Amino acid sequence: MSVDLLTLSDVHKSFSRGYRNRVDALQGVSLSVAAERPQIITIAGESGSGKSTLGMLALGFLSPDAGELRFRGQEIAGLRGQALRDFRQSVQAIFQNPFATFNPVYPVDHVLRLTLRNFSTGAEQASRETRISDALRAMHLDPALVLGKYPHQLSGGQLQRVLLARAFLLRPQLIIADEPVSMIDASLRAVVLANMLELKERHGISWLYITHDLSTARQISDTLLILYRGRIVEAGPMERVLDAPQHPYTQLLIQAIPRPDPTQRWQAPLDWQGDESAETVTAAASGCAFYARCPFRMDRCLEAVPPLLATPADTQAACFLHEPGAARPG
Amino acid sequence: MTRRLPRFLTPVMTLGLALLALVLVPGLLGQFVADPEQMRLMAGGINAPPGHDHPLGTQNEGRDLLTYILKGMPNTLLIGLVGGGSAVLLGTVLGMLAGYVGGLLDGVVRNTVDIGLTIPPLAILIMIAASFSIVTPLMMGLVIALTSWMHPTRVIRSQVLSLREREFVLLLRLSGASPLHIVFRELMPNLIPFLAATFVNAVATAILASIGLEVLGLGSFQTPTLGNLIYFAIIGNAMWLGLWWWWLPPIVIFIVLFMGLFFVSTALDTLANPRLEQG
Amino acid sequence: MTPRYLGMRLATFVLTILVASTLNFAISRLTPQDPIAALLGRMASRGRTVENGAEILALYRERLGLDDPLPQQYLNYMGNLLRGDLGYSLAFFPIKAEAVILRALPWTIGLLSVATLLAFTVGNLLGALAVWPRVPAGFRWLVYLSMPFSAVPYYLLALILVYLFALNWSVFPLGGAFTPGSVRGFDLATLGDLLHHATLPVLSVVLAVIGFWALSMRGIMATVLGDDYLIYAQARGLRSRRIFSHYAMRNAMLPQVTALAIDFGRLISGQVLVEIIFNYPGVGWVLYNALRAADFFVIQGVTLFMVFAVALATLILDLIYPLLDPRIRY
Amino acid sequence: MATMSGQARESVVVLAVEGLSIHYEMRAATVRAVDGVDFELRDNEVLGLAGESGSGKSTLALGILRLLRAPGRVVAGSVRFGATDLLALDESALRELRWRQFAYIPQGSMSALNPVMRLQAQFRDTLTAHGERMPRAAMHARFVDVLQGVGLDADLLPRYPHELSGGMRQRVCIAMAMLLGPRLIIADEPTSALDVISQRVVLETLAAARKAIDASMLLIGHDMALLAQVTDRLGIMYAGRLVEMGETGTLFRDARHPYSRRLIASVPDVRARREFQSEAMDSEPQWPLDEPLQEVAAGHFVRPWGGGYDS
Repeated sequence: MSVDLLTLSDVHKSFSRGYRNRVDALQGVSLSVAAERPQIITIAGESGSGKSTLGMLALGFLSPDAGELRFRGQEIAGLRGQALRDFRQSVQAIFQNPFATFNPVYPVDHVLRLTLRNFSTGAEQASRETRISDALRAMHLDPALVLGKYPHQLSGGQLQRVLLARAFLLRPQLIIADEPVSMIDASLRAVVLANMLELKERHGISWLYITHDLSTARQISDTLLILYRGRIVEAGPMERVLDAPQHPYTQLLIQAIPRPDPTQRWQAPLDWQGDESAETVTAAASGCAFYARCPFRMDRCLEAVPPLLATPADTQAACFLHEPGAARPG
Repeated sequence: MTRRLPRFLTPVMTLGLALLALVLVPGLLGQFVADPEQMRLMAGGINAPPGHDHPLGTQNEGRDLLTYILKGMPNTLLIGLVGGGSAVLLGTVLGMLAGYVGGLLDGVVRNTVDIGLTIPPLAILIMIAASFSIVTPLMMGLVIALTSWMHPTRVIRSQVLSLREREFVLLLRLSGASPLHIVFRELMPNLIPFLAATFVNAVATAILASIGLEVLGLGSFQTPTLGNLIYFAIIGNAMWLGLWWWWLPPIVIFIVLFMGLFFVSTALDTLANPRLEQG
Repeated sequence: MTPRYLGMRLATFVLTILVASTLNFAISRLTPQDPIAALLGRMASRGRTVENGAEILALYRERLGLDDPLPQQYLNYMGNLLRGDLGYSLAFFPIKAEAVILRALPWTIGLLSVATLLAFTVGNLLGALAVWPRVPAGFRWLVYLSMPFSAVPYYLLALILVYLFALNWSVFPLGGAFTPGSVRGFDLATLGDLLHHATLPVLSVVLAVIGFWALSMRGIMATVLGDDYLIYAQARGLRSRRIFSHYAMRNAMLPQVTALAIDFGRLISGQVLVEIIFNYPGVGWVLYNALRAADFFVIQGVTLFMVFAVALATLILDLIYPLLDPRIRY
Repeated sequence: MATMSGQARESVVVLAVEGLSIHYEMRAATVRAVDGVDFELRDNEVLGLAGESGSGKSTLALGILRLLRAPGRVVAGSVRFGATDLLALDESALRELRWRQFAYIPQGSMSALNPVMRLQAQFRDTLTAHGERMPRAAMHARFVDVLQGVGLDADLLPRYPHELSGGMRQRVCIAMAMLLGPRLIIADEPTSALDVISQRVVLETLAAARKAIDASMLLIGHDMALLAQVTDRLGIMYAGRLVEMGETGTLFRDARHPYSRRLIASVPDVRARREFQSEAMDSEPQWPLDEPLQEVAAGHFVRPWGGGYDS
């Protein structure tokens, strides 16, 4: 049995804010990225779902309160020296705001050179310029238009592709992308997404694509995980999850997404159960986090957190409706 | 292909630099043309008004005031540079490390600074100066730095904290950059206008503190400084005797100096934080 | 406000006083010789003899128990402080140092509170109006003119004011807090006399500090002007005056209140020096005389008073702040 | 939300913008944020203005409302609201018209409400500014009424803005806009900061509230899918200019200008996977923008860009 590239098992993480608040960002999340077959895994959730925390944990920038994060079987928190370098070389990232991802005082290629200097052997150093140009060209960027430019001189889409080129320089096996297109204009978004897809298909790089936007997830992902308040509520192959959502939350989410087609307008207002009264929230504290908004809620949902259960659509959903014998929603 | 930098020589900056030059040029060069003989007791008449021999008159011991000022200005400026410079140096190192490294170090630094900031420096300075005798401008500067490093530390720490959260720092860590590289090669260049403004403010604070001590009679009287000059003028009842040439020139110099520092630091602030430019 | 926050805030207050008084103790013990001997020596070197020098030295040694071990000395010192016993004034023996300071206290507090309130109110108003649209340009220049004053230390300003208004034009008295020999009572004549004497000292603080407040308020206001809630209030057709007072000023004042707490140390230090110049019978004047007479316990007492006053002011402002900003909940 | 175009064609023009240009004049350069924009908004119509960041759409909204901040300035053009020229009004006359005649729904509900004032005080300020004198109880009843109209409870009134969620705050802003029953609502990206579910709820609330008072609406946004859901007509902005304008259905079916086509083609659909190009677009194309808009079909205007209309 081969060792997975990256595994998260039952990861918990919470943050304390101020004197009283404790925010549970992640409450028992497990997932794994296989080493052999490249794929794009999308983690989708609204703000506050814990998706960004998941990305920071996977990069080793945060450590979990409980649970384990492993890179090729080794715990990430314990990586030192060469093992840490291997991890950094194999697992890279791009971020949400390309304008804030460059140091404004240096030209954009500064960080590309720095990456090469820190990761390559002496013999490889000589070909540094060629490798940078090649990486930029692989992202369909003209090196002459990019090298020596300062961040403010390029568009968000161009900057994001320079960052893709930087990650690509290391030939990583996995790139973690936290909302990589949400700050890029729609007309340029497609180019970045296409680049991501191309890196998977031509160069065998896997992606952890973290986003709030299921429409872009549709375009590139293989596997889809839906995160709600720190827990995975639905998981499965992307098309099945989007076309036949099994968790009431996923269903609501997909209904709420507008389609870019005036002939496909919303017919009736969203079936929305906004029962967020204090009593309901307190009652649901030990049960399903979606209880307050759920159209199918049962008393059972207050008692325990539903585990991920197999669904007829061959996906998994954390909902008691999928317990054997339960009445399923139409 | 240039960096987007706001223009350095704004009108405010020019005004500030011009005012500073007005003080610094005679302040630094004047000591070489001044005749030490004129500082002696009874070099001229007692309390002589400005005239041909003594352009700024003499004081109650017949010492020439222009010479005293020319000899005193470098000392006052030295106190400011040493005091402000060491405070900012200490603040930069502590603030950057506390801000970037975080953890226990940050906790200790932050709490020390918070408590230190609520203790008025003059109170501590008075105790120090009353217990030890401060004899040289260098010592004066260092003692002042001891009581004024907290503010630079605090502001630099908070700048580093806000920079540290920026995504580019995460990217640098992914690129294998060491913490030292990140702090000094990447964050530092972003902070240069800010550090410059902090330094200018710290120099003003140090000079201000030294005048405070000197006016209280806690200065080092072996060395001439402008603050001492004011103290002697107060002691010598210059005000009530109408000897304006004794106390007015140092005050005018201070006003020009402080305004110069003020305008330069305002201009540097604008440079560090371009949002202030409007309005 | 939670009891926990209140407790922590009070603990900080006590800790500040503790640190400052310990510093005070430590500094006076670090000297190679007695601080008193050093002071006396310095006085002598400047050609001033202090009467009863030997007697003072003996008293000092006895009072501090200089022959006790250091921890014992420290405990004695802190114990005395706790009882409010600062020791004897060496210049006004056998009057206690705290009595000397207490007598001067009302003058300082009166002067300081009037000057601070006046400068804070007028300065913030000026600074805010300086960037408020539709304020005459002439007014704006008035504000710009007040700003350079903020760069000048008050006591230097005080010297110039004395020269101009007291010596040259004799509009105001040269110094003191009241006309010597006048009968003081609760009547208008007394009040007038007090105000007449207080005008120049207050003015020298106010003139300098107004510029400081005006300048920082102008900066805050410039950003507030572009804030969404201001644009939204204007869009709703609210009257300009209402927007200025309840939307712009109300919000822009919040950082200024915090700044007041931080700036209080500077205010009180400047005040001490201003009193010297005006022979105003407050603690600054007491300190000046104590320094000239090597009155060690009074010097120590005044510095402790400065620390206490600033710590108390900070504490009060910190406790008031949550009432001003509903977003702060401790 | 049926298309109103049939009746709208004949009906009254509520807002007419002609040749509006807004520049930001800064020391270093002048930015021509809005450059000669013309359009009309008819009675009871929802007109969308779409554009990406930097297209000048938000500046346009603030310019129409006369809420521009320095260094932004209207340098040319006119904005007529009914028979009134908004740009020529003096401050007090303008203040009278505001909110009573045209309301504004801002982008950042987070920061649009005064953070240190209770909601009821901010509602009250809006009423009293327009001389609405009534007993406290009547005033309260009015607030409860508008809040219920957007599906919110009256117990929000004594709260501060930070105690509400983003979606609730944005609905408070819609309720605020309903307070005086305006003829025109200008909404600038009213849902851009919200989660998908709140986004739909807020947009549906806004559409229903508008319909209830028969107001016209100018809806500004960057999300083509959202605009497709609720607008009757749509204008596409690029670099401070309108490059195309027409009925929403027509535009999505038959956009002519290459920029509009690209904008529409690039919107991902949650129901369908699209093929997209990863090549090219290194240097962004520049289209000529100086020729006037041409009517290529009834009510469908396109700015000539030098290519054929049937590409």
